[in-house]
Amino acid sequence: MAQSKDFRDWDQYRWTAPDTDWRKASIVSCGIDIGSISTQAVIMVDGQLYAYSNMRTGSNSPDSADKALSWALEDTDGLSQDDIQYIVGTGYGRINIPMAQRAITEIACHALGANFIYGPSVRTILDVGGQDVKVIQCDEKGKVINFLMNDKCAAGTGRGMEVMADLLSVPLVEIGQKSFEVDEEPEPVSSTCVVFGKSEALSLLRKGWSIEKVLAAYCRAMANRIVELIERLGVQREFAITGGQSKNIGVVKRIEMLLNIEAVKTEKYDPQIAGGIGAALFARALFEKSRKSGG
Amino acid sequence: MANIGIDIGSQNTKVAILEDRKILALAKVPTGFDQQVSVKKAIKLGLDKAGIGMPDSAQIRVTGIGRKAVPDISTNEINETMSAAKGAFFYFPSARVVIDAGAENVTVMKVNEQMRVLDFATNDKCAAGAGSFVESMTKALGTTIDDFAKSALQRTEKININAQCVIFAESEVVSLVHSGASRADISGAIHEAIADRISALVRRVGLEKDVVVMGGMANNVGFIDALEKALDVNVLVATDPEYACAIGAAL
Amino acid sequence: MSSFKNWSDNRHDYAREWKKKTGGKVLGYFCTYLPEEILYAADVLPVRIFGQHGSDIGISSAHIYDMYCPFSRSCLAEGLKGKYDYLDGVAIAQSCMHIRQAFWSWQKHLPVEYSYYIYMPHGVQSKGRYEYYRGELVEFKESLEKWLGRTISDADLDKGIDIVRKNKESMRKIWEFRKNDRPSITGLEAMEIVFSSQVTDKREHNEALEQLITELPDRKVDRETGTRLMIIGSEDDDREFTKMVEEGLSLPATFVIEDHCVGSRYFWNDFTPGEDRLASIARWYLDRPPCPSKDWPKRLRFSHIKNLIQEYKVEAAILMQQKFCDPHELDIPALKTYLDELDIPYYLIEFDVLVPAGQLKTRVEAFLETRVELV
Amino acid sequence: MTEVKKYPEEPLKTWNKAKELRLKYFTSYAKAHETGGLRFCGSAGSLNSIQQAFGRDVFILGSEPYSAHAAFFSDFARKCQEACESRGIAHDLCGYMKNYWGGILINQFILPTHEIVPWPKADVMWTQHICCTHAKWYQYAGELEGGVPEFGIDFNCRIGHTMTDRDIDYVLEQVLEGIEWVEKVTGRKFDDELFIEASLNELAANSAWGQAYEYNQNIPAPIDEKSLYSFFPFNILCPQWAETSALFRELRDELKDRVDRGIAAVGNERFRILTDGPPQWAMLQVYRYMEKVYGAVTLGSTYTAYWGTGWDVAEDGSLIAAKIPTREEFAQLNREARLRKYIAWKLSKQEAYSVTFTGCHPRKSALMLKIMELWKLDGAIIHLNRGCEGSAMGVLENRLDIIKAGYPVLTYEGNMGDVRDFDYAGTIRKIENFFENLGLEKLIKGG
Repeated sequence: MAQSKDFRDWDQYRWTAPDTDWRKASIVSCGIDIGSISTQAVIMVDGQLYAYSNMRTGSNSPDSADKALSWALEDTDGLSQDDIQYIVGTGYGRINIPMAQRAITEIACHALGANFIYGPSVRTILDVGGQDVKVIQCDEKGKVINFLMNDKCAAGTGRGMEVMADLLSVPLVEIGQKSFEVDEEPEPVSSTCVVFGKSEALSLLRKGWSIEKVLAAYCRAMANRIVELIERLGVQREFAITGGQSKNIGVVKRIEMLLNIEAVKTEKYDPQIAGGIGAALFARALFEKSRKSGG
Repeated sequence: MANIGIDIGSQNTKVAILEDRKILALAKVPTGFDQQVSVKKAIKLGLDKAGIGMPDSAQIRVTGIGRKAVPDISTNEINETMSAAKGAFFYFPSARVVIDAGAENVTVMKVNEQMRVLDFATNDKCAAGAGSFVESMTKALGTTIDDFAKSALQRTEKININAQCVIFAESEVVSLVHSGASRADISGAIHEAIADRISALVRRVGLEKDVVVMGGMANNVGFIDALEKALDVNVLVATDPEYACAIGAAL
Repeated sequence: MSSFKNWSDNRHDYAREWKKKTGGKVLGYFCTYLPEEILYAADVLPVRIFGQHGSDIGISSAHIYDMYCPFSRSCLAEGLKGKYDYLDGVAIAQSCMHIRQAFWSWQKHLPVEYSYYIYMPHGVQSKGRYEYYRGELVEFKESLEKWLGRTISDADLDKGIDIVRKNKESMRKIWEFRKNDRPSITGLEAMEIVFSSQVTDKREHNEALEQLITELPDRKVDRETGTRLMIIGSEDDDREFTKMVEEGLSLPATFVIEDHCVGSRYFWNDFTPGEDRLASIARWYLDRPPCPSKDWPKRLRFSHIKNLIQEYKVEAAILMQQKFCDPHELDIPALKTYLDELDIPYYLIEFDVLVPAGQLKTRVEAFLETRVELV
Repeated sequence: MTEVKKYPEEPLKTWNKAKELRLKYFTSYAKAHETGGLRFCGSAGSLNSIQQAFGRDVFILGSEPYSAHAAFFSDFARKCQEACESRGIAHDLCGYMKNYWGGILINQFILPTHEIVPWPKADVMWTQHICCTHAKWYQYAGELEGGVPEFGIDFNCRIGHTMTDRDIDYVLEQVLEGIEWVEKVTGRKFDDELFIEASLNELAANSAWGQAYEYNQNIPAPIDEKSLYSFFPFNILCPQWAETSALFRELRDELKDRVDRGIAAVGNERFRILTDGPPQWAMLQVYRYMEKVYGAVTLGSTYTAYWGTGWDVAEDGSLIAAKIPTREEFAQLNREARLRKYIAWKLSKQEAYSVTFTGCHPRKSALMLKIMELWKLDGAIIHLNRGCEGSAMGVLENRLDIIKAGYPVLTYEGNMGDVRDFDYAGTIRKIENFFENLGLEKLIKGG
């Protein structure tokens, strides 16, 4: 895959489990999560993670789904789309994935995915996506009990962070680290509006603020916004963060500080594919059910 | 004796060099981090274009949201609404409503025949009615602003864009593409949404003839068409609408 | 059934036709606390002023500040666009401030022959309320008499009461069919019934209701009921949303009841006749299930909601709150606690014509997913 | 730079007394229980003297003035607002009540000294209901405080100059019901003597305020907006206290003396402005900026001139601080008649209060234009107040009417209680554009 040089880009990548032979599996299931910024295709064999891809969403869902799935299949020892028994689509593009047999909302999928990634003790999930912030409460099975979503205004979402990355010429992946390279935490920027936030950042730079300080102020504002939403629903342990922003420690650490609670971490799985994992797990269960009912 | 007018906007810094109400040169540079530098660059560019050197005791008047940032360069400052009114009158002395629509900020003014600004309204807190809205949509659709704007005129079916926020509108546009809506119809809907927001500001100050549009958005034919429909009047567009405020400052 | 939809779709044409046919006067009213009986008694057609979904409200922005609810702004916008040019009069029985402002701006910019403001009490639990509202109705009647140049007799009032009473009674009968395991009418149909009742001649509407009552016992509904939903809300005539939930989601759902003024709240309580007609009318309005703006110091509305939940076997509720609707916003935290105690799951939607439908779709769908086994 | 006539300035002497009274007011409410007293809480202007008649040790808190005072301490206010929002209380609800409910939620009450004490729980909620949510504020507050009994009086009838006997009867009926209710809830008796004393104090205070206010019709004006904002709340905090009428009389006399000697509140005065509802309390420096940089003084307002006070309309249409009944007039009446007279005075003379909340634009515009004429004002600044539906009601129509009458009008957006809705830099930019377009150059370079 060609890598673009834009600062706003997340890394695009794919992965296949070493030492797994999909031919021995009884069920190969797949989840495709089409978000506003990125698309993930996740393939699981008998409920274990087998392969996935993570790439930028194109301007059309069927295409994005197709590309993400093909890429996920690229290095899988001959596994093809025909070998996948069930596909569930999720994310805002879910209704437009031709190869998916069923669409389930990203809220349900993220909860189930987080349950898989972080274990059954997760009760509160924060998912910061490109344009949505979701707070989800779930039970020990990863079933959603309650949730909240931001509305109408995309302040505090991943997209805002992208704009900032472009503006300041700091690669997204470095923003978190850089935002802590300040002597003292500055006041948060007053506008998290994606457009006005940008001009506010500019005027701070013109005032002589360092890039790091501006980033700190922006990350703090974003964290404030998100924490307001979380507190409306209430936090229950354990607390997990999924989605692209889970990798932005500039925001994550500030959220943890404001809430005075640490989010569970894992090295084992990529939290950005939680939605896709959830969808693939649903796909597996749905296939089993259809097999039982002979359908 | 040449007069220099500078308009420091959120995206571009524009300069106009005039002599006896005659335009010698217009130029723009991106407004970078350091406004001092951009203003100096813009002036140099303008003087080069005009083919003159820096006049000895030049009047340098600055306007725009960055006008306070360059006290060392400016000999005088003039507020945004006044420079806009002067710029509008330069082209159209019949102007009674002036719309200055830039990348992020929109100001609508009501002026009288003496060029006095009687009332004005601005877009507070949300940039949904401004140029950067179109820019984002253009990016989302992978096209150019010019083509996108023109395509609005080919609109055949009416669709509504509900989202006010640039970001949400982007995804609404993407889902419209998926549902098979034509680019012309989407473009029409977006320009209509912007025109609705701006015409609401016009209604606040009161609609009167003639309406003059300036600022970067005035170059957008899709927007002008939608605005005319929303206000039900013919609007007048300055020849170099992006520079109208800088010209106003120079005058 | 289709007449309700047609009336709802073509309300302005209907009112114009009605005028042409009868030569009568049409009065537009804001808020359902207005005593329609007195207007029917005076042979004036009352039509409720609504906004228009998906229609730009920018034209109202010079008059109503945008922290007021989109409904009130949309009502005024439609007026300013000339959609209600057939009105001979306007009137309001006051409830919330937002709609009051729409009324005052209307009066200022869209002059009509007759305009009237009724000081409908907010203290509907206070001792002096009946006497005070009766007094307001006496003055309202007198002012109508002056406008129309005729007297309104007790016999006229009886006629007016009869028309409105029958209308509300019939709707209550129809609502019974929503209690069925497979409700005989959908939430969308129910909304169209009430909406059209507020914009048509109730005599004609009554005939259609009667016809429907005879048909309902045998009506086959070819759809899965799914989750039995209730709408608890501010003013809500959003048919598009109702349709999206009932027809456009991957999980089935049906609205079986609602508590708002384009629904059961409009017709819920019965009329108690008395010698003093206006006193009886006053009582009718004061005693109806309250709008939150009038529901204090006791919360009478919540127990009413509880009864509806039980009678209609509601499984989940959608709290539809017009953006910026303060009276509802003041009920919501307490209402949530109340619903928690009843073990009724709910989802709050801050409703604004400007929120993209796609976003609402994901939310409602995710909410329904919490209620069912997905696998 | 333009030359401006400079008037002599002097600090206001009465100011220190006002500060003391304010401290006493908030502290006595917070400490009411220490001496066995009772706390009554409700909206400002809920007919204080009636409440006071249940005992000298009854202390009355108006949640709006308390919350306006809390809004000054913007960090504290912010904590309150955030506590509300995490509790599911909508951001756009009353900017004041978020500071009040928030105080309950975080169990903190702030005194004028910046000292924070535990939240003083109310014993009784007694309130008027003038917009469509006032009584509902306390319904919820009472629930948050663990079940405080509430009584609400509906003012949504005709009040102000169009008030009729039927409307007065409606309020009286509710008041009588309320007195019975308080007697039942508190076990205390309504004391007629105490009522006479309190109500005469209250009306005297309200009237003296009006007399003081009239002195601002002079050029130069003797008192500035910021001071008006500090004094006028006593009309609704504790007007029934003898100290309040004494304070206002003293202020009135001081203003008279200043006028006689030509002392100005703002020496640079050259442009006189009308304001409307409550300001952005945490950002009063905006007024200072206008005074300093443009010599623009805000002097007359439907808010500070009117809320909680009463005016009579003279034959020539001018406004005169309302006459008050004498002790004899009050004493000879029976309880009902006396209450009736008090209610009529308090409500029928409050034209601005009435037209603000019922939203009758034509009457409100007429009143604003009258104030502009009498107070010799040159323009108007209207706060589009996201924190108060009532004071935002009809303001855009008022704006159009004032413009039509030939005055310039500036609007700015804010929230009286919640500073997050206010853009300081943007507002200053607007102010500069506004004054410069009127041909007023800056008195100070840069600004």
